[in-house]
Amino acid sequence: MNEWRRERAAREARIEAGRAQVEGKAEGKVVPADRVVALLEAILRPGDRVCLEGDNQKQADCLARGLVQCDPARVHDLHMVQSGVVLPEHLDVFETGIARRLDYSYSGPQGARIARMLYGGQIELGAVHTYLELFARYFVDLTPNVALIAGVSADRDGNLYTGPNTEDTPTVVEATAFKNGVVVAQVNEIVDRVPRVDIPGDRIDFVVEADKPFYVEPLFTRDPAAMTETQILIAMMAIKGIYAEYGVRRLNHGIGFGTAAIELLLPTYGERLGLKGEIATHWALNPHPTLIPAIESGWVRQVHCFGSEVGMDRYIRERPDIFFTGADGSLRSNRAFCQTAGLYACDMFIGATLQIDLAGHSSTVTQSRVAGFGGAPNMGSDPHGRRHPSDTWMKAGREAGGVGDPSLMRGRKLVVQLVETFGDGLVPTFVERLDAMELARKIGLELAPVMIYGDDVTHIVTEEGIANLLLCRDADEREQAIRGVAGYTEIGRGRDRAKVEELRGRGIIRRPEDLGIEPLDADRSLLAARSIKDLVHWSGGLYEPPAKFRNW
Amino acid sequence: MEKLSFRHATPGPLPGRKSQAITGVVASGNLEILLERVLEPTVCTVEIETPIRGYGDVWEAVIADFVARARPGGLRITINDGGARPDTVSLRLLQGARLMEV
Amino acid sequence: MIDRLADPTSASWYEASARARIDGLLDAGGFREFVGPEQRRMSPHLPLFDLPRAFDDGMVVGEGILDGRPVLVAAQEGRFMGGAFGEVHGAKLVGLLRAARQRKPAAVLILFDTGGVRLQEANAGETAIAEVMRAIAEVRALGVPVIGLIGGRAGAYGGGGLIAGTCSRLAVSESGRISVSGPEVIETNRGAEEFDSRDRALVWRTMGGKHRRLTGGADAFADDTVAAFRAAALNLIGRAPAFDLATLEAEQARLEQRLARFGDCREATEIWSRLGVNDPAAVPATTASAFDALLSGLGETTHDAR
Amino acid sequence: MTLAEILDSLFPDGHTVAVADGIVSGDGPFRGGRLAVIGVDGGTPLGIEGACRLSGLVLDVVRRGGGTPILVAVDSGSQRMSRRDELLGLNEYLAHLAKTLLLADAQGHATIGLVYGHSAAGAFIATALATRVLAGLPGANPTVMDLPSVARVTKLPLDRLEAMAKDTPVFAPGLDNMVQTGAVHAVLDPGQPLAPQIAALMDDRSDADIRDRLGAERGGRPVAGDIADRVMREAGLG
Repeated sequence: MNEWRRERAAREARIEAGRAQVEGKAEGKVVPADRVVALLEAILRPGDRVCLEGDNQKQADCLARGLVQCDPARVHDLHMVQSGVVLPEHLDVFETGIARRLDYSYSGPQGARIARMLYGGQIELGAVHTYLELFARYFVDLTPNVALIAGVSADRDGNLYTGPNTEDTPTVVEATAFKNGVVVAQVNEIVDRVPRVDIPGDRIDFVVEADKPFYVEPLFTRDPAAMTETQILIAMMAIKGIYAEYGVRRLNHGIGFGTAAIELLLPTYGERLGLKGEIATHWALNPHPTLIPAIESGWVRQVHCFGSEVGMDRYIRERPDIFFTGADGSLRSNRAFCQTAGLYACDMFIGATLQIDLAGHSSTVTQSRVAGFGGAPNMGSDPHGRRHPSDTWMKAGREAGGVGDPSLMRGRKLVVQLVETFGDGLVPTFVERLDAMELARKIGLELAPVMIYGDDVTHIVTEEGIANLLLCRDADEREQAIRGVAGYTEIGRGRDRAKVEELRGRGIIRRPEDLGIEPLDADRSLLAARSIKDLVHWSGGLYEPPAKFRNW
Repeated sequence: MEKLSFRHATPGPLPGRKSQAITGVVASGNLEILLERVLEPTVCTVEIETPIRGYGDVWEAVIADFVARARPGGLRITINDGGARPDTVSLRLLQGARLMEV
Repeated sequence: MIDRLADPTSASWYEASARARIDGLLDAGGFREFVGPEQRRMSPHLPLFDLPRAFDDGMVVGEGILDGRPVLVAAQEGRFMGGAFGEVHGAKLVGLLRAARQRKPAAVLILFDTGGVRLQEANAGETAIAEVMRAIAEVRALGVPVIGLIGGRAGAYGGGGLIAGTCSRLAVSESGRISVSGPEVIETNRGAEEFDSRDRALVWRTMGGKHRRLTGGADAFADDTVAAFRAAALNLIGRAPAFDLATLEAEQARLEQRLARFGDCREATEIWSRLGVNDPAAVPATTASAFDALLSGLGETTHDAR
Repeated sequence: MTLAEILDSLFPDGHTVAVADGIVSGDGPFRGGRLAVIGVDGGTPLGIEGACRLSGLVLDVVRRGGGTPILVAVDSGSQRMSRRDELLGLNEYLAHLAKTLLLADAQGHATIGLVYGHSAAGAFIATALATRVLAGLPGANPTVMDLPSVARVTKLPLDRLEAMAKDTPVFAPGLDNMVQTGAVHAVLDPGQPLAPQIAALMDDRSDADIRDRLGAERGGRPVAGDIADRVMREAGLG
């Protein structure tokens, strides 16, 4: 045997072993759900790198349940390389010894358990990555031996339709299938012909018809009924003080209530300011229901999505001018491309966080939870690889104090933190020291899980005002600018009042009144939709909200 | 319940003739504020009942800023707090002062 | 939250506070409150539970003018303790109804927004509900219409649902719910198979404004605006049934007929279908005007048997 | 006392009162005329059918006229908690039942409630609490909500609630607390014949709703009467 083909030969051996397990029971590449455990035991080898697809929306849950049931004597010490650790099964495999090492990005709902298991030494952690970082490593030093992925349907040759939640699938398959790995896809149904081919069948080795459809959680739906006057005030300041000021057309929004409020103010407050067509036209964004009014009133030119959102399918299908859709009409999302778009092609990232320190570092980690990173760190960072100019980018660059010949100047990505000074239960957002640092010390991480580093942040917007960190010239100014918008938190009350007034004089801090905004005008009547039902009406009945968001 | 009370000197009466106003609702994270024009124009008092203990210094700062900004001379202000955040308190106080200025 | 209404014609009833609802409902400037907040007649019982009190105990009562005619009005604040009946809260409504007996206004308006009895003052609240129902019967017997308006966050639950059933007329919006046991209570007692309280579409189909209007549990359907409720109230005052044997015999017949016709239904859509609604599944999504058109084609939902 | 014992004491010469599906109906001789008896027995939850049946019985009495008094005997559960009852409008059925009792009272049929067992919430309001005079028998246990449930809702420890209940009748379950609130006018003596006790209560009944007044006198509802009076005063009355 040629020593250059050892991986290829190993792959063939795995596939052969897998086929042997389903001999006589399979049709084409199709494997019945009750053979999942046998299949996995046949194709996995101890120490394999395995990507068990866990996205924001779409979970390979049937394969996850199968993996948990494998015999740890046969399948053990796996190295899991996956973006999302969100299902209980994703961690169960570490308790039985099936898996040992973990490299991941996001662990939202499992954040507390993952912290306990790291602390208890049950998980050997590689690193917590940003999405693009992990995807990049799939092609360099974390290439999976086996990928366990999820789709909506497949044909018997393995041609796969992912549905609107394409998300990570193409990236995972690309790295695995073209580097001698084995790809197993679970699908909700086997069909004669898929609506569209998201992944060609020659990259899929086995298709499992799942015992039940994969579950999708409506993660990006924010009920307008829950929006507060404070969030509306902050949104007004952001629109007037940042979107209008910098003419931000290309952007990404976080998933909090603050940015949802901005989405709902565009057709009302934004319209009144004459900003239609001038701002917020091109988006890297999941299909947020709260964006419907802005789309319907002609604000939005196009939206590229990381994944989809529950209830938005029919609406997207009827708005192909706005969204990326396939020949079948349904949404085509792609996390890797959308993250790249957010990083390089957007002039602004704006989102919320749980904690900000005096240097502007932010984190969503609390002392007992390792939530990992969502989309924020890639998009909420200044890409040094960028070369194309835009007015927004250049203006921010000038404010950052570029010197020398203008043709050698770098622009700056706007990275905006939109926060209320206090969170739920009167927990202050502004802190002396991030909980992430304490957590890192406790569980032995070399790097504290910082969502966005202070030197990437350009603005912080709170109900007290906007701090423009681009204009700060030293660390002390930065600190006072942050204290100056930190409200009645201890950090805020610890401000040097004279210095803060000086910063205000220089436009580094801007209060609502400096922007011509009367806080008492921040009223819910400004929202283009005040309820989920309003969103349904805006969509002409195309948006179909899940039952838990209905009150009719 | 924790009871707090503050008394501030003010330069003169709050403009307007409204004798009384009420704003807000006692609900989680919210509060109600009753404003009555019953004191000397050079005085403003604020009495608070709150279920969240230990935030006296924050209340003090919020009230001081409000008095400096709105100059609510002559007002007796009474607050039933439902655990509102300081920014909400501040917003409601300003709403209340505006109602009295009619 | 809306405390003052910038534009009362479009302001949401659901979102407005009790005071804002009164402001927008009545003719401008005419409202005079009884036992106002400055009297600080707060609950004597809540401090025992270390709970914050409200100056008006969540009930605003007073007099005002509606389209030129004098009315007495009561409004519950659904966000304070869920609008629940406590001792002071209930007694203010009792007092208002007793005043109505003597004053004989053009109508008494009750703006419901309540989860029922306030548990911390349960006996006082329960008794007050009984007193309110007796007082309503007395006021109605004198020919004064008692009109209930239901479209708040808390709905009209528990004893609030019983008081609503005692009124001469009810106007309800889509968000308004009228019921005795709440979905959570039923789920707690009988399990999620009986009632999954998280299935909000089910909750509204079973207890919501459209269902109540379709089955004759309410007499008018209002869009969720203060202006729409004002129009509905005006309309209902003019056609309030008497409180006498004939009315109650008619109500008895109406309720017996409902049992006979729909007693075997498990789902609201089955009832709507039997009522003659062509596309029951589409009812929850219809707009107020389309719903009105639907109603006008269904005779039996409108009656004087209350 | 059981319903049978009550009826024996009330009608020593016999009666027609019977119980079907927990619903009590019938009458017996009383002061030269008849006393109509309706009610709920056996801790039965009151649902739409039961309520509808009871209201029909009350209307029958009213239609016949003649001032026949009505005794509402109650040992019920709460309102029946089910999706079907609510779907069909339980609030209307219960309110209608209360209205028929209020109408009967207004038309000269004395209405007397007698709570001899349990009763709670909507069932209690629609029956016993809708009568002109409400009497209790020792051992009766009317509640709005039991203390463990109150503990769950208020998130207060049960033992603390139990301690508070000792001197705060306003929220604690039981007959004594309902008496103190003024909801129950009197507690009857089971050792004595009931008919004369009921007759005395009937003769003594006031045209006004005196429950808040009683609550103030007995200390169970310290401010309700005063608040109601004040509202009337400010409305320019009283």
